[in-house]
Amino acid sequence: MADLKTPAQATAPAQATTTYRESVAEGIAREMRRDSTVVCLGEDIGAAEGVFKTTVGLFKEFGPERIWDTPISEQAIIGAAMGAAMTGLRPVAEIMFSDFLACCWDYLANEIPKVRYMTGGQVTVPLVIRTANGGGLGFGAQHSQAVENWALTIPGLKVVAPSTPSDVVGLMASAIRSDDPVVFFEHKGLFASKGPAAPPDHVIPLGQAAVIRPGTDVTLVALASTVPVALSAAQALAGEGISVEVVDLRCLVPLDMATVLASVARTSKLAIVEENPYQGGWGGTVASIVADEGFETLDAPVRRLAAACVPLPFADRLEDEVIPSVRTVTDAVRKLSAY
Amino acid sequence: MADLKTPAQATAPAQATTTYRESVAEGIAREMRRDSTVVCLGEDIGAAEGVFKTTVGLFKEFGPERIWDTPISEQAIIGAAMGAAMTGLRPVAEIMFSDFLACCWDYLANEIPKVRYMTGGQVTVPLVIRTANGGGLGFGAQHSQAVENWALTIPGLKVVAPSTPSDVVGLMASAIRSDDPVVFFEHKGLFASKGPAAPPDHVIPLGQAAVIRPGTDVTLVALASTVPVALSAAQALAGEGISVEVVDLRCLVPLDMATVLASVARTSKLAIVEENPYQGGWGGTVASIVADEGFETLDAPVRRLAAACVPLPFADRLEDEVIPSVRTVTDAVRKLSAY
Amino acid sequence: MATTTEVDLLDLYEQMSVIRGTEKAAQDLFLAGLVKGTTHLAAGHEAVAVGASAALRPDDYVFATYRGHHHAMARGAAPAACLAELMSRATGLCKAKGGSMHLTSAEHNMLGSYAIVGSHLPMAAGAAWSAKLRGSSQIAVAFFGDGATNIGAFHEALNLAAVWRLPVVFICENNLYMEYTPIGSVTAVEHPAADRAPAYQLPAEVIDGNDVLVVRDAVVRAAQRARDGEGPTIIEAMTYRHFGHSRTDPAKYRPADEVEQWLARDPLLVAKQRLAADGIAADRIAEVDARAAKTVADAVAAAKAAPEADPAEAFTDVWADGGAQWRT
Amino acid sequence: MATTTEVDLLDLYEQMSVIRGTEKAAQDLFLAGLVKGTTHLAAGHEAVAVGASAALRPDDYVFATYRGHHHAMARGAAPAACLAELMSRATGLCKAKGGSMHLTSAEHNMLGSYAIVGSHLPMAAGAAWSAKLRGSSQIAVAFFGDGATNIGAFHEALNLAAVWRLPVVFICENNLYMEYTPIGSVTAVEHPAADRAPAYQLPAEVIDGNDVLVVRDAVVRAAQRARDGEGPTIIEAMTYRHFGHSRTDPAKYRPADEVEQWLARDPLLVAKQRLAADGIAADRIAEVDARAAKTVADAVAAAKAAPEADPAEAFTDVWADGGAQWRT
Ligand SMILES: Cc1ncc(C[n+]2csc(CCOP(=O)(O)OP(=O)(O)O)c2C)c(N)n1
Ligand SMILES: Cc1ncc(C[n+]2csc(CCOP(=O)(O)OP(=O)(O)O)c2C)c(N)n1
Ligand SMILES: [Mg+2]
Ligand SMILES: [Mg+2]
Repeated sequence: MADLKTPAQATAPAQATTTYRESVAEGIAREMRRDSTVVCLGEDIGAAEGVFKTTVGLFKEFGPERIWDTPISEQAIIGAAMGAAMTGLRPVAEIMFSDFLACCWDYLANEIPKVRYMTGGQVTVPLVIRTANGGGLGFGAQHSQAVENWALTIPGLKVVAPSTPSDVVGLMASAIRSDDPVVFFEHKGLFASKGPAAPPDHVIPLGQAAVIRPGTDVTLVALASTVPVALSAAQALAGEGISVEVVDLRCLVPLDMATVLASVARTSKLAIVEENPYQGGWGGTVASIVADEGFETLDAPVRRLAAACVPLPFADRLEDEVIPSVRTVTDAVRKLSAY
Repeated sequence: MADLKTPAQATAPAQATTTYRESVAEGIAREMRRDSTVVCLGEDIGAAEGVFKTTVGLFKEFGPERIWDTPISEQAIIGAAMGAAMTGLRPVAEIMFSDFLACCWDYLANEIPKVRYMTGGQVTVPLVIRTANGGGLGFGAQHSQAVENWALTIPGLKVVAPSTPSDVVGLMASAIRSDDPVVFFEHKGLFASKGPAAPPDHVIPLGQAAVIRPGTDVTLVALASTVPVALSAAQALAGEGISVEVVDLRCLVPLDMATVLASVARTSKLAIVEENPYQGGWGGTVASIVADEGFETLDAPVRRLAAACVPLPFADRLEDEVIPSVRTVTDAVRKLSAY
Repeated sequence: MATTTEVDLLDLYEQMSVIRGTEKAAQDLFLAGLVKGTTHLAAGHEAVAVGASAALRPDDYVFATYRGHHHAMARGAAPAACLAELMSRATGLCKAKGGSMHLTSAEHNMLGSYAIVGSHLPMAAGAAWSAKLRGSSQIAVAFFGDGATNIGAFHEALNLAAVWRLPVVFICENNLYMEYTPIGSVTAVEHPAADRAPAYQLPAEVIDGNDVLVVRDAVVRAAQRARDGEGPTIIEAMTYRHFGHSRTDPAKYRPADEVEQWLARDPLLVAKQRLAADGIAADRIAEVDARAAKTVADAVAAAKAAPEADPAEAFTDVWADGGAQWRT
Repeated sequence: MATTTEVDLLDLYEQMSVIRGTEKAAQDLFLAGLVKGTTHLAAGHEAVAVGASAALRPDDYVFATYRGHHHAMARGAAPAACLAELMSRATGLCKAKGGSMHLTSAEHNMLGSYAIVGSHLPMAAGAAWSAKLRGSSQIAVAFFGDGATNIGAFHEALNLAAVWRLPVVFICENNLYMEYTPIGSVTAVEHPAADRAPAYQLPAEVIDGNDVLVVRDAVVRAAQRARDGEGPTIIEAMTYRHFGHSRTDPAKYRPADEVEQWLARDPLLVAKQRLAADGIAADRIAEVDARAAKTVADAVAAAKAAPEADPAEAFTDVWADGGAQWRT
């Protein structure tokens, strides 16, 4: 991955392997150690160590003064985090499933992202809202949505969605250190995935996409869960002689269009892989910028591989139909390459 | 307007003029007269006749059994409307400002649009959520947003945003008669605008865009408040010899891409005028479909004229900078035409 | 309706026994990999569902939570259709599109199981409003957990229902825990539902939720109030879940003696004791147990034999026309 | 701090008088077309803001609503900066980006006016939590209307604050109306804030919100409880607005005798009566009135003279770096 290709790391000994899930807790713990104003709150995050085990070890290490179990009160969780962020703390608030952001959407849409602006810069809101996002696990319509596109509709929120364990740590560092509010989407389908552990002091700036596989024929833009899908498709297509460049956006805001536009300038063809439904999906924003600013570099239609415009069904056979798969992406890119 | 160009109406006597505001109450009243299961609920909609005077006359005509004042409880309003819709009523619920949809977003995002699907079609939710949408009135960051793009992110909601008095009536009829949930965006900036009154029994099917001004050089797609902006720009450009076709989408779901694609096939150039911020705006979805399915018909970059990615500022001079204006649209279309 | 008869209780016992057996079967099927996603089993809560249903009319409305298998079955959904839903079969109660958390049986006016905590309380108020406006004398019931009492929708629903005097009964299944956290540690009052009733000038009762007749009688009273136009009632039924919160949660956060005490008050045992006290012979109870076991075994067999859900179903039922088309 | 002295009350009276004058000026400027958008004037509510502020430390946090001019000024914001904000001037308290509904003066720890009803109650709880964690002995105060007591965020904030024993005071300005609808018609209890306190095991007081000393004393007690680690208090201050809800609302929905009664209890009159009873000479009061009038006149002149907001400001202050860039 681009961010790991620094000389220091290239010569480092083989890195330990870890999970995406463990990296969440690791990323938070690193920041809690360096900054005593970082505190966590959420449902079942303390002694229970998180419903997804993404806060394992935190309660033990930092105790009840810094890790707070809350009632089932999403508005109070996020509203309190906001008030605390305005008054000297750096809260990291967990919303258990990203679908539940809808229960406190006022804070994400109307309060947190606007208060700095509407006070003429008088206050800052340095907080992180972490949440388990996405489908593929058979949790049904109300526990499976990929909703980073909801956050994209709101100016004033930074939006992060890592795809690998070390990106989780590196982006968590930037998110917690950011003086701006960040919504941090942890993908449920990636929790068990493994990868190199983050090196010490690993920090990835917000808003830097990674070209994780170079290629010449088609640019494939992906995010979070669709990154491994895109990589598998690229791998499969390589066998057919089609060279696919895969860009992991990592963040929706700041949105690294420079990297995307540069890639499309090289490949002249673009496909975007999104987990959210096509209607209102984040790929629309990316596609429209390329169809405008990159128009002259395009040699083929811009393709969006997004979820079908239906709620997520429970049965896994049905869910598989709805969410873009390696097969649908491979087919679409193959056609695009032949265009 | 396309929907008014039926022979019967063409020969009708000159229509009375009315306001967009009055048309809201008129549209609701017509449906309440024909169907006794239509009931209204919301804050200050009864004796007070609505904060925007969009329910004038309803309480007097239909009484407290059908027009219900509620506490300031957006979740209860929309949740109760949902329960009532599932059990034999056709509720029309008002959320005073569309920004407050964030306070009951769970119902719009997770409950109402999904319950039919996740019960395998066992229940229907025939309700309308009406709300005053949009900016330009100096109401500041929390009372000015155009949030139809929020609704667009949710499969299972129909999304309506009329631009003229008679469209308000015709689309309200379809919305209330629809067995699907409809979010009906009434634009605050249009309330005082005038136009021909709707003829009796006026019904406009959901999902039919209107080509409200034919043209040959550039297609301009607009919605609600941006329709008059687009028309003014088209008018101005006509003086410069540039022929602009203006499409009023009227609905985001169902989205009438057939009309848009057919128009772009004729003009080969597309600009989209949105009031919502560029990031995550509905124009991204429209643009991406055209950049895909209409790619071969395009002779120029697709341009989106959307609001700046900032919260809405209070001062009108500042607000004017943020929201697309006739000037910015005219400039962009002029350049596009010269491309 | 409220008088206890031998037949009544045996029948209620059998219903509870079928639910218990189905929940155990669901757990086994989950562990065997035949149920995907997650389940929230209601074993231990049977008396609440069965007791309440016994007090309702068939046309009354019920809204439940993700822990709602017992409510679906108590209202009349077939165990086979419930298990088929969990197992992603075409014959599932919701065509395998809902899953364990969303069991719904509209034909029994069981209008859904909702997985966003508290979201269905306003819906129940709305159904009650609809009944009131239509003059149908139906009532609506919302079942919810102790944890749901701290979410905003609870407050909004109760106030609206109180102000509009709606025919609705709010039944809290207080099983002492949310997921893994005791409700007492995050709630300002001892009885999270009942102690909030005065904030809406509503009557409330805290009852033994493991005694099916106690539940039935409380709901009979509340339903009568509702039908008489006297508005909502809050019932807080104390109960306990026998399994963990969901999936394979071993529920280690619960003290052993607490678990033991509550298992000794298993609603099936409580009912059996009542039956024995009423002089019902052990072999008649055994007969019922056997019949319940057979019902469950048949349901498991039927669900296993049912075809997988058809992938094409992913693209139906978004809209009332049956389809999923969002654009032209 | 809590003892009433002559100087105290004269000073509080002057503050109220300045606020009253500024609100009247705001109304005139609105009618003259110099204030755009909307305003929600607090004339009539002055005693709540001034009395509470008198009981607070400068480093305590205050969160208010769209009807928040009085709170901003009571905490120390200059009337000229408030009026300039309403008039879209560059010298506005929020650089003309907030407007009437969002007056904020962070330097006075007045951390904002929020226009989504109830949204700021959890924020105040959060600020109190922060103070508690930092051991600063600061407290937080949320002011809100009677109408805000029926929204979910109210319930969630109170429960969280109670459970975490946060140093926060919740002050309801009960002016009997929401926008145009009487609170009594949509609320299940008589005192929408105070009657909900038992639901969170919180102490509550209903007080005369038009007597600045009564308010001050109540907030002194509540602040002390908060600083002593005894947790939140609810204060319901009965008051009345002199203007309509917003803009040009003539408030015709209010009975004439009700208006008359309340105008007779105008907080400025109440304070004047107290001053007279304390033996303060009429000319000393007149002196204060004159000074207040001059303060207001100067503020109006300053705001009018200030330059319009710079359009370039539309593109600053989104992010902490001062800018608005969301993409590369
Ligand atoms: C709004 C919301 N927040 C959090 C959750 C996650 N969650 C699911 S069940 C549960 C615990 C609910 O506890 P309770 O209401 O007592 O019901 P029980 O599970 O004990 O039956 C939580 C926190 C959710 N589904 N919805
Ligand atoms: C969530 C939400 N719903 C509705 C509104 C519209 N609204 C603004 S003020 C108001 C009345 C509030 O009444 P109250 O809380 O008593 O305060 P007051 O205006 O009387 O000071 C309403 C309904 C809003 N701003 N926010
Ligand atoms: Mg529980
Ligand atoms: Mg009020």
